[in-house]
Formats: sequence, C-alpha cells, structure tokens
Amino acid sequence: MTQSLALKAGEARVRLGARGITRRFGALTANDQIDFSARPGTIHAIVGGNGAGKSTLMRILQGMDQPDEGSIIVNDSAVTLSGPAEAFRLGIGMVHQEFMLVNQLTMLENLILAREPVSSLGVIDRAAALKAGQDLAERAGVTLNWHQRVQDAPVHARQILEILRLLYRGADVLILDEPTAVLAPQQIRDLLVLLQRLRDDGRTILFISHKLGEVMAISDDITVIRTGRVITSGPADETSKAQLAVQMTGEMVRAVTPRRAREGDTVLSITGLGLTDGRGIRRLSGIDLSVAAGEIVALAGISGNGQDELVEAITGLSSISEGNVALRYHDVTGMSLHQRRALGLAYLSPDRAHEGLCLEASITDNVIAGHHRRAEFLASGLLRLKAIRAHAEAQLDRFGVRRDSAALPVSSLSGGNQQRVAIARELDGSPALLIACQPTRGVDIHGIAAIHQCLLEYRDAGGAVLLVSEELEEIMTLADRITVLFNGAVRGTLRRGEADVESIGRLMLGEDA
Amino acid sequence: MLDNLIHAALIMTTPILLAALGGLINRTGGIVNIGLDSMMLFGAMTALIVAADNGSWLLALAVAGGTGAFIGGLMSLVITRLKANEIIVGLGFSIVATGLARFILKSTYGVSGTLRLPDVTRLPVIDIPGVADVPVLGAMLSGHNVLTWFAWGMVPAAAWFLVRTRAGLRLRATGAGEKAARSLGLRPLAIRDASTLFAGFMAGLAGAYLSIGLVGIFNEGITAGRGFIALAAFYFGRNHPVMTALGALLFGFFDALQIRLQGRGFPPELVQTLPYVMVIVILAMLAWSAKKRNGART
Amino acid sequence: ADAPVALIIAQGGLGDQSYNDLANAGFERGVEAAGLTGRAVESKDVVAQASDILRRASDAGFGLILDLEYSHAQPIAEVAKDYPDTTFAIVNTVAEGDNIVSALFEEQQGSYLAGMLAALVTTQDSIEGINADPIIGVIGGSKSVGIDKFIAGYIQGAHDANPEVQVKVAYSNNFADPSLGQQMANAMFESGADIVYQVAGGTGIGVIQAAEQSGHFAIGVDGDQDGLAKGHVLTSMIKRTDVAVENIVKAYADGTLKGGSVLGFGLAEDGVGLSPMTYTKDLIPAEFLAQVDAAKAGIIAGDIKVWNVVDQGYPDWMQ
Amino acid sequence: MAMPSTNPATYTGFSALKLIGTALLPFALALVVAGVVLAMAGHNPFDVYRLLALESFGSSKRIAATMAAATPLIFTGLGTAVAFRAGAFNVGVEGCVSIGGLAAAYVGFTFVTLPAALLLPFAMLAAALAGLAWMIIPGLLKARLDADEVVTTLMMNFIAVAIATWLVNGPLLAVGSANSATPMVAEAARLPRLMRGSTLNAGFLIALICVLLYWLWGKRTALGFETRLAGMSPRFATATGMNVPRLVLKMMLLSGALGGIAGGTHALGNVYRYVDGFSPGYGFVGIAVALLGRGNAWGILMAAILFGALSTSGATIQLFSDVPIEIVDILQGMVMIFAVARFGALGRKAA
Ligand SMILES: Nc1ncnc2c1ncn2[C@@H]1O[C@H](COP(=O)(O)OP(=O)(O)OP(=O)(O)O)[C@@H](O)[C@H]1O
Ligand SMILES: Nc1ncnc2c1ncn2[C@@H]1O[C@H](COP(=O)(O)OP(=O)(O)OP(=O)(O)O)[C@@H](O)[C@H]1O
Ligand SMILES: [Mg+2]
Ligand SMILES: [Mg+2]
Repeated sequence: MTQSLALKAGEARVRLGARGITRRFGALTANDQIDFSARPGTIHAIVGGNGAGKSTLMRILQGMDQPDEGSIIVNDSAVTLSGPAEAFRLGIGMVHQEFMLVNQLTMLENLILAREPVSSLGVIDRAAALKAGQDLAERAGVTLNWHQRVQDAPVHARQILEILRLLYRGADVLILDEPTAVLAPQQIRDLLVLLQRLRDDGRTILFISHKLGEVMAISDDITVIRTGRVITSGPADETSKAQLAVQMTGEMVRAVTPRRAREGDTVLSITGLGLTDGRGIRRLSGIDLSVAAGEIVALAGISGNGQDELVEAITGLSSISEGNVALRYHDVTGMSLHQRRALGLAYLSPDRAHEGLCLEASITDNVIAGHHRRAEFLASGLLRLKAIRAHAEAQLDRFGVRRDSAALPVSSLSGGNQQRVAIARELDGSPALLIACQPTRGVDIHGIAAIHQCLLEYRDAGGAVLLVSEELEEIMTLADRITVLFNGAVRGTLRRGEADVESIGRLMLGEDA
Repeated sequence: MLDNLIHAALIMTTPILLAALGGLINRTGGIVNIGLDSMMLFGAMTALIVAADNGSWLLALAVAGGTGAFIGGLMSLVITRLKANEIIVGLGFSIVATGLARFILKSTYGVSGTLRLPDVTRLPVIDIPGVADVPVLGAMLSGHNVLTWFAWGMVPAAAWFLVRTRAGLRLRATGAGEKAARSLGLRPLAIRDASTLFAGFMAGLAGAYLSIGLVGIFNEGITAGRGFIALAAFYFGRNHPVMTALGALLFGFFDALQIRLQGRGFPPELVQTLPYVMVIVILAMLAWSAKKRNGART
Repeated sequence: ADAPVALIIAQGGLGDQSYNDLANAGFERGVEAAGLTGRAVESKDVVAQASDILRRASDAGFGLILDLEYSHAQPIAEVAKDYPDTTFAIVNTVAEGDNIVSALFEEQQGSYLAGMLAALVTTQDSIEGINADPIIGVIGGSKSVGIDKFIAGYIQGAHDANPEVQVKVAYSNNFADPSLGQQMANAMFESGADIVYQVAGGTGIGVIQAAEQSGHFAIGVDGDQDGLAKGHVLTSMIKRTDVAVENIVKAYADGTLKGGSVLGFGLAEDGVGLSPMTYTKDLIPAEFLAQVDAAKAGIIAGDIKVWNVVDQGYPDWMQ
Repeated sequence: MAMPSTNPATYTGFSALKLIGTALLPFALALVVAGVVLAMAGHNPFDVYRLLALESFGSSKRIAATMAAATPLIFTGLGTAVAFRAGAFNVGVEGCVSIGGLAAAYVGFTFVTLPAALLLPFAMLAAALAGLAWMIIPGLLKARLDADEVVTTLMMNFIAVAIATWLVNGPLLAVGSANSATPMVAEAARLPRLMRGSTLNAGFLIALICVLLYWLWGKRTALGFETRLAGMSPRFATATGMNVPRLVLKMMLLSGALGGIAGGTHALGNVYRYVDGFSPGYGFVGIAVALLGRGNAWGILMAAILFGALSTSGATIQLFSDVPIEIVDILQGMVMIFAVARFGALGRKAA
C-alpha cells in the first residue's frame, strides 16, 4: 500500500491540495475559498492567527468534516472524502490538536488499534505488534514505553505515538495540527528532526504552527491563512519571519515593552516544601520559593521535573508531605483551592481541555465560573444574568476572543481563542497572585503579544505572577527572576539580565549555570 | 450444612453471573444495559417452551439465548441508531417485556402468571463420581448443571477475550474512546450492537437457567429482578470479569446464607438485606483502599 | 339487580397463583351464572388509587363493587357513604357501612388441620420421602400478620398433634420468585424437614417443585394444588375465595345480598379446609385422617380454639 | 462515575415547547406500535386510545385523578434530576420514598395531640429528613471515595424496603390489621384535599412549587450553576474553586430529601398511612421522568403527568373494556422507548 502510494506520489505534482474550499458555521465563515497545493515529499506549513481556519481546513482534508463548497485535490485529481477511513485509503492521516488516543489503552494497543496483527481466530500477535512498534520507534529515532497506558504517558510521547501510528497505518501524507504547541524546547527539536527524516523518506507533511521560527526552519512551502482566506502561498525561502507575521496578523505586532518591576511585599512564599506520592516516589523536595507583588517569577525546567506537582501544591489541588505554603502571609497549607482563591489566588491551568475550560459549557459560563458569587452578580441570592452576560462580553472583547456567540459552547472556539477565554477568567477581578501555566500554548503571535502585555500590565499594577512555561523565549521576555527545577528540586535561580538561554539550558539539564 | 450452603450459593450465583458477564461486555463497549431483566424473562419463557415440546435442552438454550440476543439487538438499535437514552430504553424494555410475557401466556396458553408444561427436559446435572462425596470440593464441583460450568468458564474467557483478541481490543476502544475509534475507521455503533447482542444472549441463558435449570416452570416473576442485581454485579466489578464474578458470588453466597440464617432469632426482613449490605460494605472498602493508593489528588 | 359488577384485584395482580386468581375464577363463574357483565380491574398502584377506582366504578353505574385489596378498608368505607345505591364488598377484612359486605376467612382453622396432618405424618418413615425426625416447615411469602395467621394455626395444629414436633418457619419476602422458594424449601429439607407448607403464592410453586425434585412433600395453599406434583403435595389448605366471591355475586344478582353484613368463611361454612388428597390419601395411615377429621369437628363445635393472629396478636409460643 | 447518557450537557436549555415537539412524533409512533399489539389482541386501538384519553382528561374528576397520580412522580423526577445535574446517577430515590413515607406516617399517628398547624409541617419535615438521611451513606461514599453510586443506591433501595416492611410488621404495626400497615395518621396530619371525591391534594401544589424552585435553582442560583459545571467537568469545577465533593454530597442529600417528600405527601395526602405496596416504584418511574424531561423543569412536569395519566386511566379503562393491564404496560414502555428516540439521528451520519 505505502509502496504504490509512494509511486503515485512520485508522479503527482500535487499530493494534497484544496480548490475553493469553503466552510461556514452559522454566521461565521471559517474557510473562505481556500486554495493551496502540497507537493509530494515536502513539508508544507500552514500558518495563521487563532481562529484563522487552519484546523477546520485540516479536518476537511482528512474527511472528518465536509466542505460547503470546493473540492479536495489528491494526486492532481479532485476527490470527495466520505470520512477519515477513505482519506486513509488515499494515504492521508492526521494528528489533531486534541489527541485521538484512547487513554485507557496502552501505547502499543493504541498503535495497532484497527490494524492489529492477528494470528488465527483473531488473537492479537503481541510479539509482532511490539516488533512493529519498536521498528517504527527505531526508524524515527525515538524511544517509547509501549506498555504504559496513554493516560500515564507524557504529552510528547503521545504526540510521537500519534505520528508513529500514522506511519504504522501506512499514511504518506501527515497532517499535523500544532504538534509543537504542547512540547518542551528540546522535544520540539527532536520532533522537527523526525519530521525532516520523514520528509526525506518521501512523505508529504502538512505542518501547522504559530511558531514562525520552527516554520521557517523546516518547511519547504508556506501558506498563510487569515480569517478563513489564503493570503499568500509559496516557497519558504521567498519569505521571512517578519513578513509572515505581518501577513498573519494584518498589522505589525507591537513588541512587548517590559517596564521596571517594582518589588512589593511577598505574596507567595514556599518553605521546605516536599512531596512523596501515593506510590512512595519522591516528587518534590526542599523547595523554597517566593514571589513578591510586582514581579514575575518564571518556573523553568524540562517537563516532568516537578513543575506540575509544585503547581498543584501551591493551588491546593493536591496535599503535600512537608513544608508550607503562605499566601499574603496567611499559611494556606491544607486549605482548599476555593479558600486560596478567596485569598487572591488565580490559576491558569496548562490542561486547557479538561481543567482550564469546561468545553461543553457556554463561553459565558467559562468566563464567569468562580466569579459568579461576586456581589455584583447576585441579587437577593439569585444570579443577575444580564449583569453576568454583559461582564462576560466585556471580558471577551478585552481579550479579543473571536467568537460567533458567547452562548455557544466554548468547544466551538478555535484552540487559541479557547486559551484567551481561560485567561480572561483568571485575570478577572484583581487576584494577588496568578499562577500562569503555559499561558500562550497554542496562541498565535498576535495573541501571544496581547497575553504578554496583559501579564506585564497586571504585574506593573502590583500583581504577582508565577509563570510556568516551556517557552524559553517567553520566559526571557517576561520573567524578572527565573527559577529552574530539576528532579523536583530547585536547581538554581537567575535574575533578569544574568540569565541567558545557555545558562538556563544548563540548569535544566541539572548542570551548573 | 457448609456443603449445602456452598452448593446453594453457586446455584444462586449462576443466573446473576451469566447476565453480569453479558452486561460487562456490553458496558465495556459503551452501553449500560438496564434491559437485562427483560431478556432474562424471555429467555426463561422460550427455553421452557422449547424444552417441553422439542425435548432438547441444547436447542432450548440456543433458542433462549437467541431470543435474548434478539431483544438485545432491538434495544441496541434504538440506543445506537436512534440515539435514545440507554437507561430509559432499558427500563422501557423491562416494562414492555413483563406486559408482553403475561400477554403471551394468556393469549397463547390461556394461563395467567405461571406456565407449567408436561415433561420439560431439564438441563443435565454433571455429577463427578470421585469428587462428589469429597466434603467441600464436592459441593463446589459436583452436582451443578451445564450452565453453571459454562458461566464460570466464561469468566477467564471474557478476561482473555478483552485483552488478547482483536475484537476485545476494539470493543474496549469503542467504549473508552468512541471518537478515537471512529477516527481510525472502526464502526463503534456496529461494535456496540454486537456487544448488546452478546449481553442479550447471556441474559437469555440466565433466564433458561432459572426455568429449565432450576424450577422447571415459567413464572412472570421468575427473574425477580436478577437482571438488576447483575447490573450491580458488573458495576461492582468495574468491568473486570473476575471482580464481576466476585460480585455475583457475593449475592449468591449471602442469599444462600440468609435463607439458612432465618429462624435463628434475627428478623427475616433484616437478614434478607445481608447481600445488599455486604455489597455496599465491600464496595466502600475497595474504594477506600483505591483512594489511599492513588494518593491525595482530589 | 342487573347493573354490572366490578372486581378490584389486590396487590400481586392476576397470575399470583393464589388469592387473586382464585377470586377472579369465582367472579367469572358468578357473573356467568347470573348473566351479568363483570369487569376485573387491575392496577399497578392499587393502594393509592383506591378511592379513584371505587368512585369511578360507582359513577359509571356499577351495582356491586367487590374489592380484594386489604388496604382499601378505609377508602371503601369513605366512598360507600357517597354512593348509598351501590353495594360494596371487601374480602379478608371488615369495613363499616350499611352498603358494605365484608367476607372474612378463618385460614388459621384450615392451617391447623394442615399442621396436624404434617406433624402426624413426619415421623412415618415407612412412607417414601419421610424421615423419622419430627421436623416440618412452613414458608411464608412475607412476614406479615395476614400470613402469620396461617402459620400460627399450622404450628398450633402441629403441636397439638405431637408436642415434640419442631416447625421451621421462613419467609421469602417475595410472592413471585419460584427459584427462591425452591432454594428455601431445599434448605429446610436439608435440615431434616420432610413436609413444607407454602403460603407464598408464586414463590410457593418453587416449594412444590422442590418437594417433587427432592422426593419430599409440600402442602399447597388457597386452591387445590395437589395436582401440581402428584404424590408430593401432601394436601392443600384450600381457602375458598372463589366460592365466597361467587356467592356474593349470585346473592347480589338475586337481591339477597345484605349490606352491613359480615360473612364468615371457616371450616363450618366450608370456606376453608383440606383438599381431598386425591394422590396422597392412600399413603397416609387412615387413623391420621380420622384424627384430622376429629379435630375439624372439634373446631366447628368450638371445643378447639385456634389462635387468630389478626384478632389476638401474636401468641407467646410464636415470636 | 455518572453514566454517559446522564451527561447533564443534554440538560441545558430545553424549552418546554421544543420538548413537546420532539416528543410528539415518538409518542405517535408508540401509539402505532402498541396499536398493532392491541389489534392482534382483538381490540380496536382507536376505541382503546379514546378511552385512555377520556379516562385521563375526560372530566374534572379524571383530570384530578391524573394529577393525583402524577404528584409523587413529580417529586421523584425532580429528586432524580438534581442528582443527575451533579453528575451522580442516583437510582436510590425509590428507597427514600418508602423511608420518607414511613417517617411521615409515624409522626402522623404518634403525635396526634399536636394541632394541624404543627403536626403537618412536622410530619413533612420528618419525611424530608428521613429521605435525606437515607442518602447520607451513598452520598458520602460517592463524594469522598467515588464509590459507584449506581450500586450503592440500588442496594439502599432493597434495604429500605426491607426495613420498612420489618417496621410495619412489628414495631409500627396497627393492631387488628391483617397486613403490614401502620395505623392511620391523625386528621390533623392530613394534607387537605383540593377537590371533593378525589384524592388530589395539597401535595400537588407543593409539587408545582418544587418544579418552580427547581427551575429557579437551575437557571438563577449560584449553587445550581456550580452543580451544572461540576456535573459536566469536575476537574474544571474544582480548578475554579468549587468544592465538588461537597456539591455532589449536597445534591445527593437534596435528591434524597425530595424522595422523602414524595413519600411524605403520599402518606399524608393520599394513603394516610404506610402500608405494603406504598410505592409501586415511584422512584424508578422518577428516573424515566427525569430523563424524559431532559432534566428540564417543565419537561419533568409533563413527563410526570404523562405517566400519571397512563397509570390512572390504565386502571379505570378496564371498567369499560376488557383491555388487560398488560396492554397498558406495553403502551407505557413503548412511550418511554420512543419518546427518547431521536429519529433525526437516522438521517445524518455520526460525525
Ligand atoms: N464546530 C464549530 N462550530 C462553530 N464554530 C466553529 C466550529 N469549529 C470552528 N469554528 C469557528 O471557526 C473558526 C476557525 O476555527 P479553527 O479551529 O479552524 O481556527 P484555527 O485556525 O485552528 O485556530 P487555532 O490556531 O487557534 O487553532 C473559529 O472562529 C472557530 O470559532
Ligand atoms: N465564588 C465561588 N466560586 C466557585 N465556587 C464557589 C464559590 N463560592 C462557593 N463555591 C462553592 O459552592 C458551594 C457552596 O458552598 P459555599 O462555600 O457557598 O458555602 P455554603 O453557603 O454552605 O453553600 P450554599 O450557599 O450552597 O449553602 C461549595 O461547593 C463551594 O465550594
Ligand atoms: Mg486550530
Ligand atoms: Mg420427619
């Protein structure tokens, strides 16, 4: 199968493309007369702001969604895709922004699902399955724990699994929707290397990203989409980061202007914090950390070195073994998140889909949740729906959420716009401390600038921020102090100025700065 | 005494176990089968009818299972294709079934409530010569009919099926991640329907066990809500065949025990709650230990 | 009178293999004979719908409304006041009102005879399926005064026949689960009993099945159940609900039914009694049968007082 | 873990009108299918349906009877729905009906010296508290240990009935009573009848008020808002500062209290005591009512009335035709099945 497709692909001039594809959601036109052509054996990047229509287009190209107009081009000829299965027969596979993995199953089971190597009477040939998996991993130059349940696997492992599964199933066109959004820097580097390998094997890759750096780094062609329309489409070497940025956002992105941080009194202070989990594994040890009003402290580190655990400890989502946490001089160790929020804590979750937002609920509900008991929203015990709606709309406008109607479920928003909704909620009111985890994950440069500006304004207004991010660039731009975690302990702390990518990188790897 | 207790416990367990295993497979595929009782009821009725005029217990079982599967199929289609709420549909089927059963008895056999037919072929009981008189072991292994053996055989079989076979894997995937399964080109709805067919088949056998295995007659109350006890059993087992079997055994054992505890001073109504109380207690203990293991994450 | 008559079926509904089915049979015979139109009414929620159904029937011009549901005693009295031209009848309990007829059964009397016979037979190990131990049993459908009325009579009869006899008592708390009845009966047989009296409707069918399959004996109830397992139903304690209902309907038809009256159905009236024992009387020693007949005469004559749990509460020998 | 089908997402924004719309076609279909069965049984479906309609709504008395039959179902429907909202699939309302009814009856026949102004509220309170108390164990197990509430509440039902039966046979048995029944409650403890010669009583008004409160709670209160979010996504609710276990517990208890009130109004407004067969499964029908009504206040009200109508007319039509009760079973089951079927789903392929 792969063979023949590769041949066809060889002959074809357009491996996968679109002609006049249009898709509407009620009033909103997500895709508007989209044209583009991905040449066989190339990496074709699709860039665009949040809500530009990238995911929608990709869903259509993979047969998950049907266009209202226009047609899909496969190997130079127009086709209509009844569903993902048919797309697959044509060698087209996709990795969604939301992973399509069955969390309760193991990595290996997910890999072979629906293409199981079976011996007689439908019994799974586990040996063959494992071999297939290991070969793929080897060819891709990665290592995976095949017997781990997906729900226990780190996010980059899931990402890689999704890609390997496409290969396993014989796809030679890979559609990747923001694959790097959830990855740490060196994981991104690994992934880009992997993608280039695949390209050199003759596979065609549609690559979506907001990170123009990596886009420029690996793509052969680039198509820019804005508000559902194609702005330009052509070879990568004929454009530049800056030019792309302009085309994506329509206007020049204001460079973030960090103002002097005036340190106020301590808002968050953690002393001797340690955590041993239910299985007796040491997660955190001897952590001392403090954040003062008017400063941004960044928590850097390779994911899995204790960031999540520390955040959960500070928010009170999980209890700790030793040490204490104080918010504005109140000892909150052992307090519930509800109580901590009452003391001025705000928490932007890294897990947008399950914790940061309630996808089934309306956009308004998501903006208002947690603030709904404010006096201004309650009249004699009843919610004042008008006031709530008005407030929500105001917040959404302030954070520039591109929406159809605030009454729609938040799941109808594009990835980046969803993130903005979460931020709008958390920066609402005036929290004393904001725990911001991956605040710009999946957000376009325009949005990133906007979000960064919000964080800085918040800081300059005397807010305290604990920034947890895997974007070193982001950390460098925003942080007044940078604390690096390694193996659940503080490896070192650098002030703005004395910190550079190299020194941080060394600390992240457990070396000395 | 002990032997009788064990023997009776296994007898009371069998119908629950059969139906529970069916419900387990069904739930693994993503449907909570509230209609098991209705499938049991019709299994019991058709089994008796066939066993009486045809005389082959094997055929009787086949027909009982088939009838259950047929009802299951209908129910499944309403749920998967018409996107109907599985709980209501299940309750609805149970209500229709009781009505229909009485209706059939009246219109076809002119009897009300109980159907008693001449020379019904009963399920063969397997006595194991040597073992039969060994104290405890005999009660456990000997003197049970084919369905009891089948039911217990199905426990490891189900476990093996779920982990080791292609169908099992796809079934689990369908239940746990329908979107993912569909995106891989599987047909979740069809897979679900298949699992409901199986559940119906097993429930039908459970019914047959009651009618031609135990009492040898059919009565409109013969299932006595055992379909719902089965539901509790596979919820109890959280979709693990072995734990589910344990759940079913709990009911069977304490049911047999309460019968024998009667007339020893305790008020019978309270003694009868023993199985239910025990299930709650054990469920609580399991949940508690699970919580301790998973640590404090709220 | 020729206005139509209605029969309100009690909890458990038709198909209960006992009370309701029997009464309904008598009802059908009655309306048949009297050439009336009769309607039997079942309800899933018979307790709560008492007065709604009674009033509906009265408004619709039914002349006689027979109510089998025990819990309707109060509602029927209340409704009857508003419908003086309608005649009401209630079975198994007494309702006040001069247009209400009440029918009471002395089940304890029949059960006494059953208990006596069982106690006599249980030591006759010459009989196939009987052991020498003086142990008999009884299984009630629910722990309630109405059922204990049977059980008390049974125990009293057994003890009067043989003070040594041990009577095992168990309750199924379910009137329609034959497999449970079978298991309970087996448990009793295992522990030495060889004759088990069932007062448990559909569940009791399982008791009879158990007797047949284990080669022991059951005692039937309500109707003549001796034929259900020929030779394994020692006798049946017949309660002639059918006769009572049939007579009431007939009396209504030819205008002889007197409101406010309480009809008693005991041994004297042949309202209760033992079955003819078609398949077992040859097994049972003649002197036992004679002894039972003597007891029957004694009860009718009033020499033997059988305990009535409903009127007298529980005796101290039964707690 | 709540079952997927009870996902409260399906509970959001469902106007009464829309509900009628979606229920109409299925209802017709149910009538057709049951009609076939009727015809096979040699009954003329149209006559039967005409009769059913007349017996349900044909006269003020019959309407009253229908509403009376609907009363307990409204409570149990609401009780089930509040738990569903919080993501707890509580099937234990049935048990609360018995326990609540027993408690109300006990107070009603014990403290007979109290004046109505005290006795009635006291008895109702007892019912509510009893129902609430009955949900404490499953509520805590669910909230604190995430023990499966479907199993625990189902078990609690069996236990409730057993305990009630035991009590009415021993401690609370009325003397001279041949069946399991408590004494009658004092006049002062009885809910006033709304209409002469009918069992319709003030309990129905209480039910209507509860429907209104439920609607208000779901749409306009902070607690209702929190419950909805917690039901849809516990992790999200927790992250925004809600105490989800506590919410779940609260809703389980509220659910139990409503079940208790169902029993209380039934004991004080209709049966005037607790007796065997007190609840022929009001709690279970309540599950159907809650789901049929899509958790929507007015939907629940209508579903309850529908089942009430079937229950009461199903009995009385037997006075005028020889339609057996099982036909009514079949009809009721069919209505349930078809009423939740979404025939629209047939057309488009699942995406
Ligand atoms: N199912 C839907 N219903 C309504 N609107 C939708 C739906 N799916 C997408 N949209 C809207 O279509 C527009 C494009 O969405 P899309 O997800 O394609 O954007 P995107 O380019 O992927 O953005 P991002 O980079 O943030 O992921 C957005 O405004 C989104 O709100
Ligand atoms: N501002 C808020 N944001 C989110 N959740 C809240 C907020 N205030 C209260 N809650 C949650 O709502 C529920 C109501 O409890 P609350 O803390 O208000 O005390 P309460 O007054 O006893 O609640 P109730 O008003 O329901 O009786 C709890 O789960 C609580 O955690
Ligand atoms: Mg997107
Ligand atoms: Mg003996």
